[in-house]
Amino acid sequence: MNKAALEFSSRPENVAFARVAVAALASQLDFTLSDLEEIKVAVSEAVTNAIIHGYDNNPECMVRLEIKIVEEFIEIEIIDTGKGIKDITKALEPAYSTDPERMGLGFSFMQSFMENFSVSSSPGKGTRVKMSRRAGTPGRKAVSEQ
Amino acid sequence: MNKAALEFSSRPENVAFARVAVAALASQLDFTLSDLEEIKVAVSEAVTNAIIHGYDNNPECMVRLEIKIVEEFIEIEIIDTGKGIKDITKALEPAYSTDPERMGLGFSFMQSFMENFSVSSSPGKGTRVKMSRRAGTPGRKAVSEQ
Amino acid sequence: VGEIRRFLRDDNLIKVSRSIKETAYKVQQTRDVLVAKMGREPTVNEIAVELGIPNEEVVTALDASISPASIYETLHQ
Ligand SMILES: Nc1ncnc2c1ncn2[C@@H]1O[C@H](COP(=O)(O)OP(=O)(O)O)[C@@H](O)[C@H]1O
Ligand SMILES: Nc1ncnc2c1ncn2[C@@H]1O[C@H](COP(=O)(O)OP(=O)(O)O)[C@@H](O)[C@H]1O
Ligand SMILES: [Mg+2]
Ligand SMILES: [Mg+2]
Repeated sequence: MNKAALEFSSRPENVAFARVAVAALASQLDFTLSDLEEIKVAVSEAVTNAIIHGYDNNPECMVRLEIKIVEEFIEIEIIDTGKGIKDITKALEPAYSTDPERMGLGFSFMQSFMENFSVSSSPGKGTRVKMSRRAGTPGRKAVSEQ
Repeated sequence: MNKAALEFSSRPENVAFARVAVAALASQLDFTLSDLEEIKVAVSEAVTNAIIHGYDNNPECMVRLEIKIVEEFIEIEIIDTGKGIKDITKALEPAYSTDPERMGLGFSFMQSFMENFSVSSSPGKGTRVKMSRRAGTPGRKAVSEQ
Repeated sequence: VGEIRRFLRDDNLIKVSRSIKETAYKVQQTRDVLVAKMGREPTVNEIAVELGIPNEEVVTALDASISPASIYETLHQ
């Protein structure tokens, strides 16, 4: 097993850092470019949420990412110790946002781009988003097995 | 100030991960591509040392990187809790290596590519390499100011 | 120390990526060629092998987080 943890200031410019770092690790597995792109979108959404919702853009706070590579799987956890989510079911609804200026699609992207997905959160304590994805999508495999 | 910490398994494939992660952060400053390339070489050398010398290639151990961006400076620390260096002065000599198969130039690369450089180590406890570099070399600056 | 630097440059041990954009373009091009050849999406590693560059370069080439200075350098070299 290969594992890595990243901790960084909750600044918007670090979303790009998190994307690249995760992609660099994910590229140890057999992902395609579009797989990587999707994983990067999922990570961007989760990290952006931690920064803007969890920490209200306070750059003094720290976002944590834990990444594990086990066999064909990459597992990613995005952790903040920010304000937390009161109603997770509601937060997960497509187009739901507590900010009227936002689209409310972040969690939908994460769920559609990653295979396994879960959120745990407690108000005042923080939020932990866990997602994983297997390298070698069924589609690709079927073709290569012909 | 922007800061980040990375911790990852001491596996050779993670040297590339460390390079990419540091470059992604460093690119927040005004470095040129060749500056970035040099910073990546310095990081590779230090991380490789931690893995092969500090931990004798044991993949269960963890290498730690701490990165700070303060104004124009990037400061990078590479930390292991491995076997440590007995004679630092000797280790820093160009072409000195405890492994006859190696070139012994790692520390020389780090010193030539980074502006500030220091090593602290205690046998049995581990090694910490600290280096920093300022973005915007005098040469480039002069040109862009014309 | 200055000599090590020169040695590295002269011996091309440090291959300064001429242009990240150029690599990004080649990566996309190679992807298309491999899709046509293999009938499926190539993996990052397959593209890297085809181009003779490390995986990490494929990954960095695809990301737009390049500093203003490096873009300047890319455009003016
Ligand atoms: N890390 C987090 N901390 C606190 N609240 C969060 C966090 N992530 C998501 N949320 C809440 O869940 C809602 C839905 O998130 P999302 O689907 O990404 O949409 P959006 O970010 O566009 O609002 C957010 O509006 C916010 O209220
Ligand atoms: N992190 C480390 N832990 C233990 N020993 C180290 C570490 N880094 C360097 N050394 C010692 O310093 C010597 C010189 O390092 P370096 O200049 O990188 O040359 P090389 O890696 O080619 O031996 C190494 O041979 C090793 O004995
Ligand atoms: Mg969101
Ligand atoms: Mg070395």
